[in-house]
Amino acid sequence: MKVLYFAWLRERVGLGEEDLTLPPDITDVAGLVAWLRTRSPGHEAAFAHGKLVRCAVNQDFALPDATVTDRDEVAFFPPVTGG
Amino acid sequence: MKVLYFAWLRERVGLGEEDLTLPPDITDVAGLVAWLRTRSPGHEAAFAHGKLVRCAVNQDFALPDATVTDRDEVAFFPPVTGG
Amino acid sequence: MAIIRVQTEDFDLGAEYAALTQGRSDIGGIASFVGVVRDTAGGRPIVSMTLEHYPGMTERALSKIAEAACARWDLQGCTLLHRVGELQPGENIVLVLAAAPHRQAALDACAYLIDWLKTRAPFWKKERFTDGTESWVDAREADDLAVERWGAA
Amino acid sequence: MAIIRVQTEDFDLGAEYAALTQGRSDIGGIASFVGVVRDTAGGRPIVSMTLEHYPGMTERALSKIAEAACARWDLQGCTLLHRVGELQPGENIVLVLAAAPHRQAALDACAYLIDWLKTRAPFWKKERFTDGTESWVDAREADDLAVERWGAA
Repeated sequence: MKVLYFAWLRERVGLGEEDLTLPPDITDVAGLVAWLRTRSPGHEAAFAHGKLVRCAVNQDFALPDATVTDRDEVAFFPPVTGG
Repeated sequence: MKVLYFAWLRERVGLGEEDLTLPPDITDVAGLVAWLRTRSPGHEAAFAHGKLVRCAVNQDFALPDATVTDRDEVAFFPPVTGG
Repeated sequence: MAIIRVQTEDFDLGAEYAALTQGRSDIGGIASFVGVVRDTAGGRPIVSMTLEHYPGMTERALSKIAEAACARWDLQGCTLLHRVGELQPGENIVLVLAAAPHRQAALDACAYLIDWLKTRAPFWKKERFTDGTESWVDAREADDLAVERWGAA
Repeated sequence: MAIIRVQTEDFDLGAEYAALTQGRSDIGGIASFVGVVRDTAGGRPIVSMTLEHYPGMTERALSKIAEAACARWDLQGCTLLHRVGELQPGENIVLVLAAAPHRQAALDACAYLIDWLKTRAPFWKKERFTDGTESWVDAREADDLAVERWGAA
């Protein structure tokens, strides 16, 4: 699975992108977030304000109950501010 | 007095501009129009559809009762159509 | 603050944009509109459109409407150019540019100015059709309505 | 029909206008908007603004909104360009062009597209101030309201 971070999520995680193997028991965005938070203090800080985190699965906006698989591209970012 | 004609009024009168001496008994736009109509069949044709004729005195829109003097620039034209 | 010109020559959007904005870093947005001669009028193919104006009065009227727009919206500058004479399909007729700190002011002022120019400005238009006939364009109701949306006439 | 680009390089309004309109005589009007980096943000002087986007998703989102505008208004073409990276005050950020047979469609589509781009497009902005601090820009209420005027979100 490819996970992308943008804006201040990228800065807090310390990475723009990571390739991960999704644990088989994780099937939705909410589960993915819970797992990512355990990976480092930076991840934890990035996801601490869940209300301000948006998600896209394969470049479509996705809610916490959206399904994810190991072949997906999942991105996390703040609410868009426009150009 | 300088009298100007635009668009189809100019075409009907056959002139874009004429320098005239205003008869002393004419004091407003309505009087000026009545007098101009007697000057030629072209003038008469131009002013025949009074509802479609607009007037400006010294480059400001003017109504039939607006005062005119021999020193004014008076223009007649159809309703403006914009650019 | 406003640049106003009535001219027979063509104009260049990029050059006018540059003239309005050059050397400034306080502008947030620039809205523009370019009106072009279409190849048909009322469904009939045209050869050309001839625009006539009242030299002096037309420029004064354009200056007044530009002032009104600057007073109504927070503009940093605007440009109103209008061509006269005989124009072929595809040729530019009119240009409006409005610069403001915020986009809504620029967009609203630009729309207001072009609505006014296309309906209330002292111009008269004659269309020449491919069948050899020609006719003066009448004032249009739909356009008058567009101006009425803005409140003042 | 729509030209969509997200790029670090600058763009040229005149050149994009020419590309959209060249060789056509059926267009009646072209509305445009250029958004520029202002030298202040919330009253504080800035050094630069850095725009980040989601490559792929951002372009897709821009294409979809351009399609929506073409479906809603009778457009003959539109152009959406957006810059990313670090931009100084006075530099161009975004360009919208909309061409239509009638001016109201061009003006409305242009306003719709820029409202969407400035509020809903997948970009994130960071402002760097002259005092050395920097901060990510929050989503703005006033801009969301502007988009809501158009009905669909």
